[in-house]
Amino acid sequence: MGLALITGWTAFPRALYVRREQPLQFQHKTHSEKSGLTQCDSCHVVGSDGEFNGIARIETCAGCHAEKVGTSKAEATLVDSYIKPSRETPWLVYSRQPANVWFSHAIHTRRAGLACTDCHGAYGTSDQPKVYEQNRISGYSRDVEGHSMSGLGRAPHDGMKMSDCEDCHRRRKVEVGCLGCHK
Amino acid sequence: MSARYGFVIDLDRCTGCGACMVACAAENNVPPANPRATPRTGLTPILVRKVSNGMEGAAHREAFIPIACMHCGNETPCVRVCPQQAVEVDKETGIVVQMPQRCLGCRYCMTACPYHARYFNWWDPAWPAGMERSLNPGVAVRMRGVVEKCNMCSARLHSAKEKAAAAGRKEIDPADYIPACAEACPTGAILFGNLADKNDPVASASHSSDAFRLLARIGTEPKVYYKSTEDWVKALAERDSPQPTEAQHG
Amino acid sequence: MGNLLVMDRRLIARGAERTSTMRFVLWLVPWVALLALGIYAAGLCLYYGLNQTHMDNRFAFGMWIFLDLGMIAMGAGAFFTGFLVYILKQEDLKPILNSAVVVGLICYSGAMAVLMVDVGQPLRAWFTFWHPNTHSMLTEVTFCISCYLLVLILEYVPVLLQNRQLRKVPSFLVFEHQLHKLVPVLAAVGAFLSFFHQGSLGGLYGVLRGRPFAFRQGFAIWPSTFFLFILSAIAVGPSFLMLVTAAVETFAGRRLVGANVFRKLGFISGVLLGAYVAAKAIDTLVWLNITSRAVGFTPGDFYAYKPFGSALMFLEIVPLGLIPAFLLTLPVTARKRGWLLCGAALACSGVLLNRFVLTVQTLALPTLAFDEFLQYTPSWQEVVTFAGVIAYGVILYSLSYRYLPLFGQTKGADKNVSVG
Amino acid sequence: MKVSRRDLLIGGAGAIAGLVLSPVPWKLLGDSSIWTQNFPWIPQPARGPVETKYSACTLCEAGCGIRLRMAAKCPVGITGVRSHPVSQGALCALAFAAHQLNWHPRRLREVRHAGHAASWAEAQAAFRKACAEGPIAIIDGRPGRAASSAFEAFTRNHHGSYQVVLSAESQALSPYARWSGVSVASLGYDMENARTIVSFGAPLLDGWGTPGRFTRLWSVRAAGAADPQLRLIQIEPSLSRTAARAWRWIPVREASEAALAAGLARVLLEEHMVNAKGPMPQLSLAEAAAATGLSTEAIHDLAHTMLENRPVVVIAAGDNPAIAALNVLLGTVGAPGGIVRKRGDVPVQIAAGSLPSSLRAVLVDSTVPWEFSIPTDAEVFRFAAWDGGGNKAGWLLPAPGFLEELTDVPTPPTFSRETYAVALNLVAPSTEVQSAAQFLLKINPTLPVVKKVIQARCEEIFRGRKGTVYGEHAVAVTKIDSAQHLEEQLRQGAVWVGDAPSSGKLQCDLKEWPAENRLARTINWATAWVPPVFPALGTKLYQESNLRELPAGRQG
Repeated sequence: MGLALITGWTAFPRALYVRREQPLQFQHKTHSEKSGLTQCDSCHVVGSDGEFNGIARIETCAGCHAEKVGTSKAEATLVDSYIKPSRETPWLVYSRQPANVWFSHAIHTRRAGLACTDCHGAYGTSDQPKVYEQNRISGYSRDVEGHSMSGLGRAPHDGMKMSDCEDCHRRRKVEVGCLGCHK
Repeated sequence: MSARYGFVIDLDRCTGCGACMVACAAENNVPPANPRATPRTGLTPILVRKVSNGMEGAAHREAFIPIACMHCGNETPCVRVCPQQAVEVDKETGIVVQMPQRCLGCRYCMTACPYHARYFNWWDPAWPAGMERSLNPGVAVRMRGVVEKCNMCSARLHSAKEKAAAAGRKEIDPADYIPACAEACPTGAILFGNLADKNDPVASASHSSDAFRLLARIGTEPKVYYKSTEDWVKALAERDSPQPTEAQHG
Repeated sequence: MGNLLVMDRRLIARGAERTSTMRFVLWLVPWVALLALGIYAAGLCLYYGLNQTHMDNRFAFGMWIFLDLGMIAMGAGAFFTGFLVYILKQEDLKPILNSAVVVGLICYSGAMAVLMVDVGQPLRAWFTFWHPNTHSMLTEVTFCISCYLLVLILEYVPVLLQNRQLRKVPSFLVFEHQLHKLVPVLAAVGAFLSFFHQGSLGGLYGVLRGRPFAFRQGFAIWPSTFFLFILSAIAVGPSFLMLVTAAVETFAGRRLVGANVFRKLGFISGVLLGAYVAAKAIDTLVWLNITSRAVGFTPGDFYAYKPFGSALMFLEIVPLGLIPAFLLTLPVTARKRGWLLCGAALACSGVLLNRFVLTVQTLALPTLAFDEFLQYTPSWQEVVTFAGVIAYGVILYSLSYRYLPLFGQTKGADKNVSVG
Repeated sequence: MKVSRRDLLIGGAGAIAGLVLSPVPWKLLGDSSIWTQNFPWIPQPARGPVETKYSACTLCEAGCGIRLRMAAKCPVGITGVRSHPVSQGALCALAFAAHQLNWHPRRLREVRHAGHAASWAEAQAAFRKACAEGPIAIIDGRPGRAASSAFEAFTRNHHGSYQVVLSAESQALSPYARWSGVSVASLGYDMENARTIVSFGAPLLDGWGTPGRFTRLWSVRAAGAADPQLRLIQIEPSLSRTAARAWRWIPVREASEAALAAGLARVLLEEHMVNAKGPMPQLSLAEAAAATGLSTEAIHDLAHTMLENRPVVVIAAGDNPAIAALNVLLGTVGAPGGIVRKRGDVPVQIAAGSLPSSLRAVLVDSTVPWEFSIPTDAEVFRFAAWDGGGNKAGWLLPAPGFLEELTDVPTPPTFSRETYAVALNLVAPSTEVQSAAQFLLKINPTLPVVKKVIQARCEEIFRGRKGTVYGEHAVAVTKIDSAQHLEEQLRQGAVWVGDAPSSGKLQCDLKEWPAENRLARTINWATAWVPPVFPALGTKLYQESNLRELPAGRQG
């Protein structure tokens, strides 16, 4: 029994998630501190009709990185393999929701006045991308599923599953039906 | 304020062209038919049915009746029977929402629906190579083994909401939300609007003397109204009125 | 081969007469083949999806649901006998109790298995427990049936533990002893659950206000079919037990239970059947003249389409309802085993017909004024899948009968064990 | 140490208990169900910026205005444009899925010669050789486009002949063209001013002309009214969609329309119901009645009903002079609410019915309907975006698909005013394609280039200072400051519409009642549509429902 418990709690989680590296060692820190892109929406823009562009497309990067800035290896990869051929960077999106989820950044930031960090944590100040852990079966990012296996002792912005959305909505007494978040 | 969206469909104006069916399918990422699909195993969230008065010769008349989910407002049959809340009546809009990702495909809701407005995905959805690029990003593709139906083009409601939020408005602009079928109808036979709003043309149309609903006596309060000036067409509303027969092939 | 023989012999209770291993194996072979075929067909439906069946958007339920309902009605004998024996203290029915449990287990587990193939997304079926819709009859059914299936398994375990080999494990003996104490409780729980889901199965169709052919008025949240199903189920449960027992007796070539047991079962069955038929008649009148007329549906809308004429309704109520009721209760016929079994058979087919009409005819009939009457014939995958379940039933029962004291006739064997 | 049966059993029980207390079973249960919600083999929409573009549908000559919703630079939705003066927001059923056509399984992806794969270079060489060896013909399915002028120029330079295939709508107008000497392309119906329309089998409510124009008109003025402002009388053997919704449906025998026309003419003339004195048809009223299966009274009544509400115009389904002659009697040719002349002279086109013999090669443009079989034994170079099947002879050349080429959209034949629109190449071709014009340009670089011709046409319109440009707003040409600006607007999906026709200047004199009756080619939703294939979603109409049938010779 003990054996089963130990495997179940330790080995299993390791086996369940595949750990993947981002295509580029992107540094939020440098961009916010050195390049003066202090606001999240300097790159992650909500458009006029409320549509959210998510991670900046390659044109945006090219705005500054048309030529190599600095000598880092990541910089070289960025310019040579993405900007020059104007290929989109295949980012692994930590908070990517499944296809049937409709989430409007406009509604949550403009109307509800949430801060980016409320859901995404302080990731904007990280100096290198964390490892992307993907569930082998469901294909979800572990940041969506939440890191704690037992679901206990979670950080406030750990996990972006339906239950997490529901908790927040309950706390803020905002009632929505299925249509509110699903398409 | 909460809305009660609904349709008033003028059968005098329906020429049975089928634009609503195609527009609906394109908007909602409904896949083209599997080679083995038939009218009884297909996916047509809105289906235009051809009816005739059963007469011969010059007295023979035909009409077309577009049938989609009636978004029943009372004792909604499908909502009542779904074992795991994959269907619900949206409080805010009155839309009867089907959530295929929650559905386990027991099809109890299909037996419950008197309008046959619910469809089962008998096959995995498939498009010819490359055609998946033409899919509408606002709508999730369903998978095999689940039930789907008209959700009143909720994707369009979503973008309307988002637009409103971006503009700092709380209510959506009615002009931003019109389902694909109503928008597509070349003769303007399909009228869409908020039945709860007295000033909405749909509300008034639904009260016209020519307006009727299908099987209204069952008491499910459908939010889809029909209109016709022809008596034999009006007679199609209820079962115990003289019955025309379903005509084959258009 | 040799040690198979030995094993077989060692598993059979001492003193119990069983046919030779050879004949037993030969008997099993065709059934095992059928079961394999059934599993293959079910596999097709699970792998390629339900397009393998002939169900469609209008015939969303098919042969499977009809037979599930039928099977579960037949399985009612299990809980009802338990109820009679442990709650109503009808000790003389005890001999068939084990057999009843096995029959019940087979019917319920079989139905469950078919349902798992019938739904489009079996891997999501557990959502019903996670996000239950308390208004849905199907939720009620799912909960009760799965719980009752557990109960049946728990009831089956002590029977299983009476096997000669398993009795050798002391801890099992203790376990069985404890379980035996528990059995009356289980029977009570089982009875409660079963009454409920038998009813909900009826409710399943009775609540369909969109299907005036099935829709019924009711009491509180339950349509009349809820109660009719309970009544019909407990009425035919015993009858079905009689048929099964009789069948086994024919194969075993000797009487397994006293004639008194048969007569009692028959009597109970008959009385309840009579009550059911009476209730059904009243319900039919109310429904035809009030319920369905109120929504603009006339009997013509229901019985104008062949083969679903009013003859079917008559057949269900008189030849397959009233007549068996008399056959089972009247002393004249009840004394004769032949008549008794005949009555039982009629009763069972009557209830099967009822389930058929409610599931299939409901969907075949038009609802909208411009609907057409629909036909549906099951695909071979549907038929074979179900045949597989029957095979599974036969196999499980045969094994149980061979190695377990189904009819409490292994008393002698017990003695031997305690001696040697 | 010996493991007893008991130890095993206990151990097993323990392991099970342990697993149940660990996340394993629960996580697996959850993840497997999530997996079923996102099966990896279910296609997902592409992510990318969403934008809106306006253009004109190029799938038939109607040129309806379309609004495209683009995601990741690919159209994901099509809707009509309410402000479009011709289509008025309406589209045919198929147009709503037209953006899927470019991936149709029958998309022509390679050059084919005699059924085998070939290269563009080979095709070029073969056509160049043919031009050098003898006379060639070019067949155009949609005259009046920029490409058409390239075709004409090429045939002029290479002593070839330029011929056109007319749509059924244009064919219905050709009798008037023959009698008046005015080109078909200059004629149209002034339906907006008509109060009675007598249709001899023309599917007016089923994709005829431009889907929007008449359906909207009918919907506003006729639908559902017992005594409508606009009376639609449908004469047709079977209860078509139009007949089903018409004010009156007159069932007649197959192909007896001309006889009925003659019968009506007799009543009109004998009872002096019209000013015209003749010509009188040879057919007697009784004979007409016999032919049509109607009673003489019925024909008589019909004649009277026709005139109750004037102006009345008669519309045929195809080239049927007897029916056209009715309009002449009724005096509706050149009159408001009748047949009108929408513009000055444009060159009269030769219909490709009979090609000159001894041709070396025939080039067929992709606008020619697949059904049109080329009456020649010369080498055929057929351009097509989709393979309609059955074409094993000659060259099959992959043309640009839906919105894959820059083209202009001239006025639709039935419309009463001149129009001009431009359709941009909004979609990058998914395969190596060439339009016929591009192909010819490679052979003769002096040919007019489509882009240039469009520019010239815009300047012409600008200098003409007539009409209005309907884009986001309606702007009179006089208010536009430059030809470039006008062109820019058209390139963004606006449409130019000329001023109301100056009626008159259209004279048809009939010496005798037209005897010959060419069998009218009836058209409907499917044949008005040029590609030989339907969008995949067409199955909703003809496979997943009984609403329509897939017409013979069409590919799903």
